Amino acid sequence: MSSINKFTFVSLSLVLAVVFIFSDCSRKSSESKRIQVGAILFETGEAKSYGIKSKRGYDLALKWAKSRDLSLIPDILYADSGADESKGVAEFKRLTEVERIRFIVGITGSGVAMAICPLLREKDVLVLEALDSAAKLTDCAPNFFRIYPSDVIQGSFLADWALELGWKRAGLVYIHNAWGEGMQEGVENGFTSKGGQILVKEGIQQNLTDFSSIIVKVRAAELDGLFLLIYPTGARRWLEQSTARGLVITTLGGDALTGTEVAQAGEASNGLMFSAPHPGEGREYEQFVEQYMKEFGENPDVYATKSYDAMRLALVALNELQSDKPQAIKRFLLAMDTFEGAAGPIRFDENGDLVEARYARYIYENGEAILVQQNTEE
Amino acid sequence: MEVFLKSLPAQIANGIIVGAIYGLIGLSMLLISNVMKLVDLLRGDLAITGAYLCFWLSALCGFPFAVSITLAVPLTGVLGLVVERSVYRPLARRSHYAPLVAALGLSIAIQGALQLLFGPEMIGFEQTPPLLPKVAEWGLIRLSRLDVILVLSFVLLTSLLHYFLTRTRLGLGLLAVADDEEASYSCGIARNKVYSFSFFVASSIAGIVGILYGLQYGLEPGAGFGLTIRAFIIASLAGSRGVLGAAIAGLALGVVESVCTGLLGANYRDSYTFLVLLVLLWIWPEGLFGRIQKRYARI
Amino acid sequence: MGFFIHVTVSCGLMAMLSLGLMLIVRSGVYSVASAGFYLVGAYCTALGTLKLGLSPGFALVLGAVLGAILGIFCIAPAYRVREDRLLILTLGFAESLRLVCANSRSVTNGAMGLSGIPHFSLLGVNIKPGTIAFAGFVWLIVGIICLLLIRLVKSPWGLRIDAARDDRVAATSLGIQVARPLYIVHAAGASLAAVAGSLYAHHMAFVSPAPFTVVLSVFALCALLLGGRGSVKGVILGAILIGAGLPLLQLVGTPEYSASAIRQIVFGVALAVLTIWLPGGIGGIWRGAKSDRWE
Amino acid sequence: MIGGSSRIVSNLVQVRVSRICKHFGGVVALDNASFELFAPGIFGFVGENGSGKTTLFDIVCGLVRPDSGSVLVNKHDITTWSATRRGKFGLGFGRSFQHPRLFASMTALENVLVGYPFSKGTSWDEAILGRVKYGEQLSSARDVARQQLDLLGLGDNERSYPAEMSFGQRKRLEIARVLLEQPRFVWLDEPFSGVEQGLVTRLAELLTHFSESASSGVCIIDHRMEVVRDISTRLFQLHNGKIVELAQS
Repeated sequence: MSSINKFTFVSLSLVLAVVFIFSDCSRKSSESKRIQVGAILFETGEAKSYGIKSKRGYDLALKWAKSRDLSLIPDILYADSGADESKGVAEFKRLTEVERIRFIVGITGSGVAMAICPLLREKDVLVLEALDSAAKLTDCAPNFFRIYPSDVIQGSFLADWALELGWKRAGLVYIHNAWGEGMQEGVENGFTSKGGQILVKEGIQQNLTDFSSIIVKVRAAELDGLFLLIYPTGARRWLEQSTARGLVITTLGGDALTGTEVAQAGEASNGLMFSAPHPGEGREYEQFVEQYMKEFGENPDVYATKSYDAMRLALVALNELQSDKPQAIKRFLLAMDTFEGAAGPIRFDENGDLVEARYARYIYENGEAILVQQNTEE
Repeated sequence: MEVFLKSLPAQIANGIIVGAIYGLIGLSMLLISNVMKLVDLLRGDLAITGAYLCFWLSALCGFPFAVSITLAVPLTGVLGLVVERSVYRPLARRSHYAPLVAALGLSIAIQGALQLLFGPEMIGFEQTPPLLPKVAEWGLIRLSRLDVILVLSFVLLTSLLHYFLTRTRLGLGLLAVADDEEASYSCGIARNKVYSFSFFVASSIAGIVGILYGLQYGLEPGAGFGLTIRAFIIASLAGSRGVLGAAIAGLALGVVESVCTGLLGANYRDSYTFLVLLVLLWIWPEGLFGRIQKRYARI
Repeated sequence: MGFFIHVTVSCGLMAMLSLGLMLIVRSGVYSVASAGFYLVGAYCTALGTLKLGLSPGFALVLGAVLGAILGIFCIAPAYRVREDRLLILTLGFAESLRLVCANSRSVTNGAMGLSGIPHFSLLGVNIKPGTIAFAGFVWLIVGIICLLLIRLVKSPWGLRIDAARDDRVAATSLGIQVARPLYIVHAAGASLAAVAGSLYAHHMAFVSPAPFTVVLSVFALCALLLGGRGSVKGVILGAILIGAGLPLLQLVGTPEYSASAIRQIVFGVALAVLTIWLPGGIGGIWRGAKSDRWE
Repeated sequence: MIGGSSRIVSNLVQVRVSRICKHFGGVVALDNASFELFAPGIFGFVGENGSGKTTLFDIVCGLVRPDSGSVLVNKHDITTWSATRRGKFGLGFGRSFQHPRLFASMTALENVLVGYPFSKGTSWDEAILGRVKYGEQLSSARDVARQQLDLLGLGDNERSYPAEMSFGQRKRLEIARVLLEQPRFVWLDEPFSGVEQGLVTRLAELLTHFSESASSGVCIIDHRMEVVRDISTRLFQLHNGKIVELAQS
């Protein structure tokens, strides 16, 4: 054991420890300067486009606040979960304990949110979620609010749509994650309870790239239609490979198909139908679309809209209360009247879910998702 | 079951198409694992990097696609050479597993770099859609132009490599180093030259695989890992020196994946491969085309 | 503070994984099945405490035993199959365990995961996750493992394991048992991973199949190799480096995807450079080792 | 298991090989080979390359299974016993190899130490949990191992690794490992090859001395008749898998 190396090692670890402690303390001292809100998004991993959309929504919401001269405009601290639960939990701990954040707007990914729930119950932190749909999140924690409707509604909505299209024999391809499995249960229950039959049911892992054997299976089974409950990147691959393998089938997808990746499949996406929360209507929505168009050169999708709403609601609450005390915000959210969001009215029930949720039908035409028909459900 | 039997030929055809990619990346791995006796965790990432290079040249720099391929493939080879020189060569002398950490580090770094340069989203070649129309169709089997190109390049590359390894001087030198390094050293075969050369060839092949993979499935920064695992499985199955072994193992892997997915569903897709691998290795411990060399093999 | 406790616990768990692996690797078998046994421990705890109502301590022991049994299964082909092929089989074993958990949705709840795992308690003392006590407990276990491991390595039994690894035939001819120690070592390594998994479940209070992928096993193996496969001290430092590297880098800069990409590059290149600089791993620094020798 | 065989070890004097046949593919390695040995004594086995000498030793030591025939010690049939059970810590067979098989990650001293019959800490539970301090046990074992190294002229190489040693040194190191603490029968495959001429005589003397002091049987393979003839009490010749005892002059 050479003494120099030992010395180097000991001093190095000392320095590291000091940095450790110092970084912790320095953050503590800067606590009261400005209110910050956190956001745990997907920046990497499957479905990365969600993160980009959310940020755009947040940016526009901040712009809106500035145009209204709101006094309290917080900084947004972003964190990336990469759709990885343990990473999401680590980031949640970092945001809440290192950065001392008490208000989080957006924890993308039902799986990540599920992993954070047990922590949330023991923490004085409020979460206002924009995009998670898993049914089980309803009883996540008393301080968890979301403005995205639960899967249960969407499952039966999709099943009804399929029956309306005259499907009797259907296939179902879903992704093995919290969202996919929740949707699969909803759709399957809704469809089979009303006389439909699921003949091909395939659960795929997130990293699957080669869909050809499932495609052939679907082709061989001669189905009326197919439920495609997978993430956007996978959906793009599915569409391209179905073209190559000659699969022509009426396809209904879940709200994940909103992702831009699907449109990038080009012609292959034409005719693809999916359900997603209603984009909203009225003045708020039009203003938002106009702004979004000006800023990013395209129409906003439901994720951008929902994120915009979540952040706007957060801003309103913060300015109303002039603080980010979680309990105060919670009381505010539960007590408030209907908040007119771009994606429709927002009001919470006692579980922090939306009282009213509206789904809409979309179809891809020329690489763009177009609203088909309005449909309201409670 | 009926549906499965009806779709069986198509599943096998699918398997062959996937297997062509697996076989090629397996070949690339085999060259390296035999010559340098190490586990190369970078194979898939190199392949994906090659594909990104090609994408960059064609879509962003505006070169014609053919030119981009001819530039990107040797560039990937050179990249492999750089990795070999800077990381593997100093480490390979230490132990089989020492390069593993460095390779993992580089793999993470490469993924980060690709993400930084090209964004985290999936990227598709604009050359893909024109290649999708069908060439032939029998029942459920449907071959697109891309499939034909894939299988053809697989056959071509495999036979080229086989010819090269068994008929040319350099190739035989490579085999000699793979067989017995010290003996070949005393025969006057320059070991380092063979290392560099095999890395260049293997990485060039990886580049081609990457481009084919990108055309077929699209590109993502993290796509390399799956390829690496497949390559590793095939190199394990292929036995000590078989190019043909690797080719067949690749096809077999593809077919097993496809047929089992067709029969049993996609839920356990990754397990099928390993189950088959376990059974095969139980029967032929030295791989499909290996020979038992040790006197005390069973102790 | 909680974040640093989180990082400390993660490092401790990584240390347990790589110490278990150290034992296995000492017998000459390289395994990337750690994640599988980690998962076994985590699910044993989750299912045991939530569905069967077992006490956390008992669930932990149960997980360790189950891990040991599965570890023996995993290594069963060792004598038929050459070592590099064994690597891929261990990989398959772990991945299959994960798929079984992911697909038995009626029991494990699938990707939704199991949440609400109770706090860890031992002999009536409640050790709350997220506290210094929990981190201390994790590192206490790491310490005990280290002591046992050092004792084991220095014993005649350890000497004979080394011999069997270096030359199976010569060891056999001396009358050293070759097969049984391999199983024992693998069972021990696997149950260490299972214990780590069990603590992970308590730490997170939530378990789903998602984090138990090959990547985790590869990280554990790399922590071992980075630390120097023969040195306990080195392995612990390697585990800390691997376990704390990325989370601590998160503290620097923004989470834009470009920043996270840059972080990846920094971490990856640092790993590669460290391996090239330190021929004997981190543990080799003390010995001035020029190659990756066993201690 | 080993406890059962140690009873035989204590008075192991007779090894009988009867009608052993072994084929490798189409090649006949051993054809109806039979002989009987009584310890103590030095037994030479000579024959040209490929005559089946090494295979014979492998079969006796259990490393290779015979096609037919049996191996008996003190009238016990041990044909189905594993190599481990026959080994030094079991039945008491020691074995060296034509190409020395040493433990590459260990120093010369540790290599010899592996051959030391430790009394404690040889099972995993004892190694971890037993109330054993390894320090004393190890240091006394080390002293014995050091003496053994000195005896074979390897005293200066205590800390070197096998890869750093010459072929002859490695050969001697392997013998040192085998001879440590008196196995009952020792099977040495060409112990003199690669050893310098001056040392050959010393080594031969050492083996003779060992055989007498430990009253063990020492069996030696060599393809040079003149080396073995002088020291061995009995001499066997192998030719094409057949074994014949040569009359000692």
